[in-house]
Amino acid sequence: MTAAVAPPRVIASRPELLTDRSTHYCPGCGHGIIHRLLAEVLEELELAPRTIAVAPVGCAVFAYDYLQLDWVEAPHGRAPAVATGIRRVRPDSFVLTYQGDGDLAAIGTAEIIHAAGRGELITAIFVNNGIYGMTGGQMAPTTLLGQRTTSTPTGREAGLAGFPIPMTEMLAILPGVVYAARGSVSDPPHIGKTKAMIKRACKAQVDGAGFAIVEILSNCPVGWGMTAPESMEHLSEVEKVYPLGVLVDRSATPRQPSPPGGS
Amino acid sequence: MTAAVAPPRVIASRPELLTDRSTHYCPGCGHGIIHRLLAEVLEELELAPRTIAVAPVGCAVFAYDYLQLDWVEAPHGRAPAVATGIRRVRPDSFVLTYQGDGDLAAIGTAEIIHAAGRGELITAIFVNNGIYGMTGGQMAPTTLLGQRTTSTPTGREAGLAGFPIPMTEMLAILPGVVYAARGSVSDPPHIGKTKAMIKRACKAQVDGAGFAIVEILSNCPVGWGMTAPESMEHLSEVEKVYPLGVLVDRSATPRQPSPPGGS
Amino acid sequence: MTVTVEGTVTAKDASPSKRSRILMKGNEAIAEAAIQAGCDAYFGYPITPQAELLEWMARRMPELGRVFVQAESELGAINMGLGAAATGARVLVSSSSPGFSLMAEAMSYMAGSETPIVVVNVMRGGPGLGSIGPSQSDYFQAVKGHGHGDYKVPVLAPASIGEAVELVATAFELAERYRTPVILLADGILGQAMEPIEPQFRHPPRQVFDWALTGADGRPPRVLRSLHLQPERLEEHNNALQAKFREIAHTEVRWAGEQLDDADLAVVAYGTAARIAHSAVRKARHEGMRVGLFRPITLWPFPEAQLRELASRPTAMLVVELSAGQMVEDVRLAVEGRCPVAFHGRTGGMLPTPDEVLAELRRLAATVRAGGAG
Amino acid sequence: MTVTVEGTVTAKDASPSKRSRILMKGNEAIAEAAIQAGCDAYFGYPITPQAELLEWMARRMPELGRVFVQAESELGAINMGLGAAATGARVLVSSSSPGFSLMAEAMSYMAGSETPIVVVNVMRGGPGLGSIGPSQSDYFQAVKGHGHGDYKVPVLAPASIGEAVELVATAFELAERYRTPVILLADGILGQAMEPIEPQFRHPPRQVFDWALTGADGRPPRVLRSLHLQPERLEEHNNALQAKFREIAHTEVRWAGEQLDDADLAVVAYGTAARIAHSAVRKARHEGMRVGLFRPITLWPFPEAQLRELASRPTAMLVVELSAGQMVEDVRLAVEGRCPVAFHGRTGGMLPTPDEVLAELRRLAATVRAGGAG
Amino acid sequence: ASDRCKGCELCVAACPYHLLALDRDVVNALGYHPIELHDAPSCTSCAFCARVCPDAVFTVYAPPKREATR
Amino acid sequence: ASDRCKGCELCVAACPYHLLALDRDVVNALGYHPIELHDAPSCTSCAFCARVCPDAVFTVYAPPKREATR
Amino acid sequence: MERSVVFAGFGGQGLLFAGQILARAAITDGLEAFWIPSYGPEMRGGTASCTVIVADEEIGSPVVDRYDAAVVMNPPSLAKFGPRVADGGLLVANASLLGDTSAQRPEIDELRVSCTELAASAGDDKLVSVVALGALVGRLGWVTRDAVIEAIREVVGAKRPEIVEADLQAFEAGFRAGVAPVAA
Amino acid sequence: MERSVVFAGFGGQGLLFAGQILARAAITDGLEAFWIPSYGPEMRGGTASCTVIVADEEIGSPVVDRYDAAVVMNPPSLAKFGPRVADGGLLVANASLLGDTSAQRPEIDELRVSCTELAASAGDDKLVSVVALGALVGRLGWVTRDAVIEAIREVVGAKRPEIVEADLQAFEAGFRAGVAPVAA
Ligand SMILES: Cc1ncc(C[n+]2csc(CCOP(=O)(O)OP(=O)(O)O)c2C)c(N)n1
Ligand SMILES: Cc1ncc(C[n+]2csc(CCOP(=O)(O)OP(=O)(O)O)c2C)c(N)n1
Ligand code: SF4
Ligand code: SF4
Ligand code: SF4
Ligand code: SF4
Ligand code: SF4
Ligand code: SF4
Ligand SMILES: [Mg+2]
Ligand SMILES: [Mg+2]
Repeated sequence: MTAAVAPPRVIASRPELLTDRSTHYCPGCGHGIIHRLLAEVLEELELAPRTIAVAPVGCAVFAYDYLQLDWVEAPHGRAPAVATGIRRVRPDSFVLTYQGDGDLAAIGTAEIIHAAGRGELITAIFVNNGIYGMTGGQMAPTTLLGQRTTSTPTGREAGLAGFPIPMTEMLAILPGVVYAARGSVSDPPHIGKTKAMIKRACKAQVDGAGFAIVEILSNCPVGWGMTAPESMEHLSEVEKVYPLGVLVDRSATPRQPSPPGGS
Repeated sequence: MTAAVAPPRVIASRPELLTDRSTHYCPGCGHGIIHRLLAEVLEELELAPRTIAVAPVGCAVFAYDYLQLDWVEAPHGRAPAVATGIRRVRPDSFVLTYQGDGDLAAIGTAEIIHAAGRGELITAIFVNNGIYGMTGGQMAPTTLLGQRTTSTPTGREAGLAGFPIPMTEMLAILPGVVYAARGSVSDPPHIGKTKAMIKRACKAQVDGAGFAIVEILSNCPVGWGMTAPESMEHLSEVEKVYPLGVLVDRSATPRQPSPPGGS
Repeated sequence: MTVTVEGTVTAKDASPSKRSRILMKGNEAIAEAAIQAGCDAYFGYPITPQAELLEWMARRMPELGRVFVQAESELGAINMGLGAAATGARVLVSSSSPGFSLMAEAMSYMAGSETPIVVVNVMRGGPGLGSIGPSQSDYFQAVKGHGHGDYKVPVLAPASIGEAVELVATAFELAERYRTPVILLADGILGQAMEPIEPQFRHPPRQVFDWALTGADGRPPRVLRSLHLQPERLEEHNNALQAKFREIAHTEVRWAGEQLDDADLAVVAYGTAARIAHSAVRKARHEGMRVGLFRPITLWPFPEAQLRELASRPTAMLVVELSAGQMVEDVRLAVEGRCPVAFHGRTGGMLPTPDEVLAELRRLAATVRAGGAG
Repeated sequence: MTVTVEGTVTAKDASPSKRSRILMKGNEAIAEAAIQAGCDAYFGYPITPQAELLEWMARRMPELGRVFVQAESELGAINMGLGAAATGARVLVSSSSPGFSLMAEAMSYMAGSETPIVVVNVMRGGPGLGSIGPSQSDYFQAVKGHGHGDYKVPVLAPASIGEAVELVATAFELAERYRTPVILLADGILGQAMEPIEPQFRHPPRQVFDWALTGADGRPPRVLRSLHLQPERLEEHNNALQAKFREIAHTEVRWAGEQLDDADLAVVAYGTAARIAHSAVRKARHEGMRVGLFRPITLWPFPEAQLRELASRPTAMLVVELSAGQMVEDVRLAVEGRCPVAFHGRTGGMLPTPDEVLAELRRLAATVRAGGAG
Repeated sequence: ASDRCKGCELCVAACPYHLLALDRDVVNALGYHPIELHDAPSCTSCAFCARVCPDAVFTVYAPPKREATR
Repeated sequence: ASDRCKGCELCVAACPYHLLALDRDVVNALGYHPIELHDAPSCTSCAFCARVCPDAVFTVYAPPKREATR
Repeated sequence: MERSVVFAGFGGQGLLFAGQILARAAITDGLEAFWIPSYGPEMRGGTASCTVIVADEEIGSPVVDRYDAAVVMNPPSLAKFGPRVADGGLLVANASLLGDTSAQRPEIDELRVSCTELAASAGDDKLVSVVALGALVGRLGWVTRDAVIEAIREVVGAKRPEIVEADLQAFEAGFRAGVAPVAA
Repeated sequence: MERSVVFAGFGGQGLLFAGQILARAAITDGLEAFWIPSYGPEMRGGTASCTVIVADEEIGSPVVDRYDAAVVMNPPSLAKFGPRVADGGLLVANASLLGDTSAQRPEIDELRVSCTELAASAGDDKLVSVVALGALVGRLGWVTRDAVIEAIREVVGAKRPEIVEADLQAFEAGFRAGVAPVAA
């Protein structure tokens, strides 16, 4: 139903940048929230027409069906390398990567670290839901100790499966990284903060400052075996292991614009 | 020539563990020094008979010709994964990896970080000579800014080739890492300290404490275009970018011995 | 030994009582078969449609005090496998098409250093990310050109879950007997389906290896490597490898035949495609067509001689694959023009139906009668 | 167009004056040829024996304000290539055998998403780390089974540095005309040797691409992908790809022949092996043997029809490779038993000498006279 | 529009005034009970619901005309 | 033994008393001028040479018999 | 004989489980059985389905040209599989979600079962697929009732003993609906 | 005509360079040329070698069964390549390092040149290979003296102009040693 009489100012509505089709994501999946935030930020910064986005292998592989942008599909984990290739040959484009935690923190570890190390002018969105959603809920490098997954049926045990990997903390010490922050989609206030982080990370690229990444703690109700609201509440547990906030912000000091063929 | 009369106590001599053949390394190459240190430490700790070592792809690929141990040759950069496989099936073995900076810090980034993240009971020797020696002196991730290599003919420029990557610093923040230190082979005192670090890193594994790594700043006279003595002096420059010392030592608190099939 | 009688390698025929059988998912049956065969360590990385294999191992291996590691990637998994196998352990690694592609370099290393290991590829539709549907489009990769350099590895292709169980044990035997990686080539159907299987598994006897890395304790050091920098040395090594490949090719061919004796048409197919062919052959026989089924079980070594012999009789062959046409090349190589060879394939996760295959058979029969070649 | 006359694709014949030629190392000539062809971006990772190609690019590309990135690995390099190529840029990536193995997955992605790119493999001895000597043992990999899934990519095999220069331009043309990766397959000799070449390079005209990613500015968004989750859709896509492959196979075959008209013996060889064969043929002719040389220049599409036609004449063929025998399978497939096919190969970085090949020719001639098959 | 609703109930939990609930009598094309605003007048247009909704189902209009519609 | 010496001169730089130098009159099997201790009596057996030598050429004996030999 | 049935509906309706019970029952009856799900991301939210083949001889093709029976639990499934039921075949339709939309195929036997209601009456309105399975078995008798009961006890008993009874009740309710005379 | 020569010795003796000069000279003379080094880690410390083929027709095989000439600058090289010189071929031996060890092959022309001394006299005792090249060219005249001089000016002039003269001197010195009558 729509408003009874002539509707007044719209406070919130579906962003234009989103396609009409309903997503294949499970009910309550954070990917949908994050897609919407991206759409809002790209609209507000008017970046969409310049944007070339890199889709991951993961549940978000279909992002190209939902966000009306030019997309290329990267092999699992290689989005930062793919983005490097794009950004280097198109200094005027805005390049965005969107990766899950399996994609970025496991198989793609080398690619993200070296793209960051080179200070590539890329904005990286890192969706940490602590699990491999698409393949059926196996452990990710970010999975919490004790967490049950289909590949840690008795809960993740450090002795067998290692410790959770603080990827963004590792990246933050690299000089090529000008902005690194961690947000969450647990509730409206956090979602608001996260959107601000995404905006900052996009600006960093626009200003030619360097590599920027926003890790977003998200949920996977199906993989976690919880209802959507339960999973959002559980994020407070996750935040204890992965503290929220801005880890580094050097984006104020812009680097000189890239030379042709330069970074 | 040997001593004229019945020789008294030997202060220093060629370790038994080294084979007789002369190495293929260039004159003055630090790999030779580091091989000797390893031989001395393994002899002193009587670990050789239990040791399974993993050779890298790099100038040190031939280490198996010089150190009388069981060796397996890992594909370029994968030594930590190979070592993981060995260590897991042989909880009583002592497992050693030997990698160059191209091998460990470039193509092997994901493998070293995740072996460390899992806290594998492995002792990793990381020879940082700031260059790809074996392939003819190209830039490594560790190459200093401004340094000329065959792939940075005008000197490494951050904008094009990125920043030097502080690998050991990144590893040091992982809970699975119980010992991380950086030494050098620039002169006898440093060589002595480096030997002590290697010994500590080996003990950490013997005690079942966790993953241990020693980064060793070394030289590549050929790749650097210097005489051997010049290259050793140049290490003082390198030490400004890669500070020497123990980055973390949690090896005092041993972890419970790995369960069968455990870490 | 060569299996020449239909189905002797499917668990079913060995069955004392059909009722005693258990219903198992292909991926899980393969995993359990490896465990029962004495698999010491499993290394893998999640990917559809083989994830359940990894998950089964994640639960069972620690229970048994054996090694399970979910690696950081397929590169990690296969290289962990390389390390564990270098110590003489029985090692299983599994993946599906895109992940299998990432294992090419390490497979070449293990073939070169003669390291025994069993690797499962539960094929999905390609190229690229493709689909997750069943496919046989990695045949060329598994049989010809996966890694760089001159090497071959035995490739076993089960057509049922029961046969997969048996071939897992065979794979470990071959791997250790010949010091070689062995590939078990399955597809999404075999991985995802459930079928009754005999709860009977084979455990190949353990051997002592004079090459395994265990620490140079009271014996000369051992080195496992593929590097031989002097071309003369590397060529010697390659000649030795080639001799081994010839021996395997001579000794280890496996295939199954159905109603070939009186057949003047033969369908050649493996794996899931062979099951569809089986149904088509049954239908064709009902129509009175003299059709048989030739089912390669080892894709390498390929049953070349057997096919050539078949071709020397008045026959025409229809090759059916879940691909755009890959094994058909090996069939043509074996037949060398002795008889017409037609092809029918579906790709991308699609399966031909028995009726579809039947139609192709009728068409082929017609062309042959008309004296045309396939 | 099909090149059927010997050497028309070698730079030399186009030479106005031999003196004007410059001496260039193969790796460097390939790199410079790419630059002259308008290569916008190069991505690579050091490996012997192709390091000089990367080093040449490291110096020249920044000079020209173009893109050079030494990637963190071959995986990084090929995926940077994928990204740059997705924008419609002209991209070159190079490596050698072990590194090429690591590119299998991304190559499959690019074949699937129809992304044009040129990839050079300067082959070395395998398997595994092998040696750094010249080799042709990645033929199967390049031509058959590099990545997973049903796909083919054009594979160009120069026999001289001059020809390599020409084929680099051809590679970019094919890549863009057919929206496909193209492999330039060289070996350590071609990479490391120096030969005189014409300082004349070809620059294929630029096209406008309706698929290139440039930002959805005033036009509908574009997506480059290989994923088609619905098998029906993926099969459609595969059918379209197969149609393209058939067109390429029909249109782009390249080969060169020497003294074949009166030949009753033909040596079939490509690349460096073909040069050795050339010398052997010369020696054989001096001995009065009627021997010719058939040299495939495109390994895929393979000059199948041309070989079959050759085989229909009273001939016997000797295939010479720097491998244990790979292209020989395609020769047999083409010939389908019409004439004897013998093989001589060296591996691990070893090269056969002309006298060696000559001896094989004599042996073959003898068996043929004796009526035996090769 | 509510035909895109997947009934995850994140908005239900997020609405400060508990104005939202699933309509159990309806199953939409996606197979879910869609969301329903039962007490429109009480809606403050805080847009919390819109911010949490993964499927961007909501359109929130400003007060005075206090209403949220889908 | 000095037939393993590669003439890198690291020991030359390392010897506190400058007792080591390459023997320019000799080329060893490896093609290098090997190291030579020219003033054995002054050697303190500090073993610096042995510690820096990449090719483990030295054997250093303890004093009194002050000598380093190769 | 070789018989095939497809179970289709929303993920979470327990269709894959119902198919497995049928396959296990077949084994208990000494028959051959083959179960194959539609796997992968379709399961995300969307629809799920599985095919079960029951036979007294070795089962060849995992794909069938037409189904001898189909169990459709929601509108999309009816649309997709209704037309693929062989003439004279059986269609078990979940009236609770389908209302009175039908396959409109006089040449097949369309059995309409209010699965939700019957499941609820059995004690757990989630067990809709078990009800449908009961109806299928009741109507066609491919496998014995006892074999199904044994299978349920085994499988459910192992994982969630507390709901075994409800499952059995749901099966029985469906079974009765199945054996009931065909509606005119 | 097609002629082949191998230059072999220690890394750092400049053998690859000498080979390239010969190849460039051949081009200047309008001939075909092919240069191939022994590449890779052998270069670490150890020995280095390259083969040069000069011809007036298209050059086929990069490998030759026997060399028409060999330039050996140290003992291992003499041992390795001495035996591979074709009968009647030329062996240029670096007397400075080989002392009076010889190939012991009367059927070949062994030209002993004190490269170090001659190079020193030319002003830079490192230029031993250029001396040897001079001797080779002086003795066999595969390429013209002017072509070599032009090649040296081009190549060395571009990189290190300051030593062009020394290189030319070294070449001349070797050339003279080459044209000198064959020692009995
Ligand atoms: C090379 C390769 N390995 C594995 C897979 C299978 N796979 C698909 S998505 C995925 C990971 C998904 O996890 P994540 O990146 O965390 O994304 P999520 O689904 O959780 O959002 C994997 C392993 C693949 N497609 N390719
Ligand atoms: C997959 C693969 N890529 C590249 C190479 C070539 N390669 C051999 S060694 C090496 C790196 C050597 O550098 P480093 O690891 O620093 O060792 P160093 O020689 O400096 O000691 C490379 C890139 C290879 N052998 N395999
Ligand atoms: S599986 Fe998890 S991550 Fe994937 S769509 Fe469902 S909820 Fe989201
Ligand atoms: S190239 Fe460098 S690292 Fe390699 S052996 Fe020579 S000096 Fe050592
Ligand atoms: S906008 Fe209205 S309905 Fe939505 S959360 Fe706020 S008060 Fe509740
Ligand atoms: S409206 Fe959005 S948030 Fe609310 S239940 Fe529906 S999908 Fe979930
Ligand atoms: S003795 Fe050792 S350190 Fe001294 S020059 Fe020789 S090799 Fe170098
Ligand atoms: S031991 Fe003797 S020779 Fe060696 S460094 Fe010390 S003083 Fe010099
Ligand atoms: Mg995830
Ligand atoms: Mg290095």
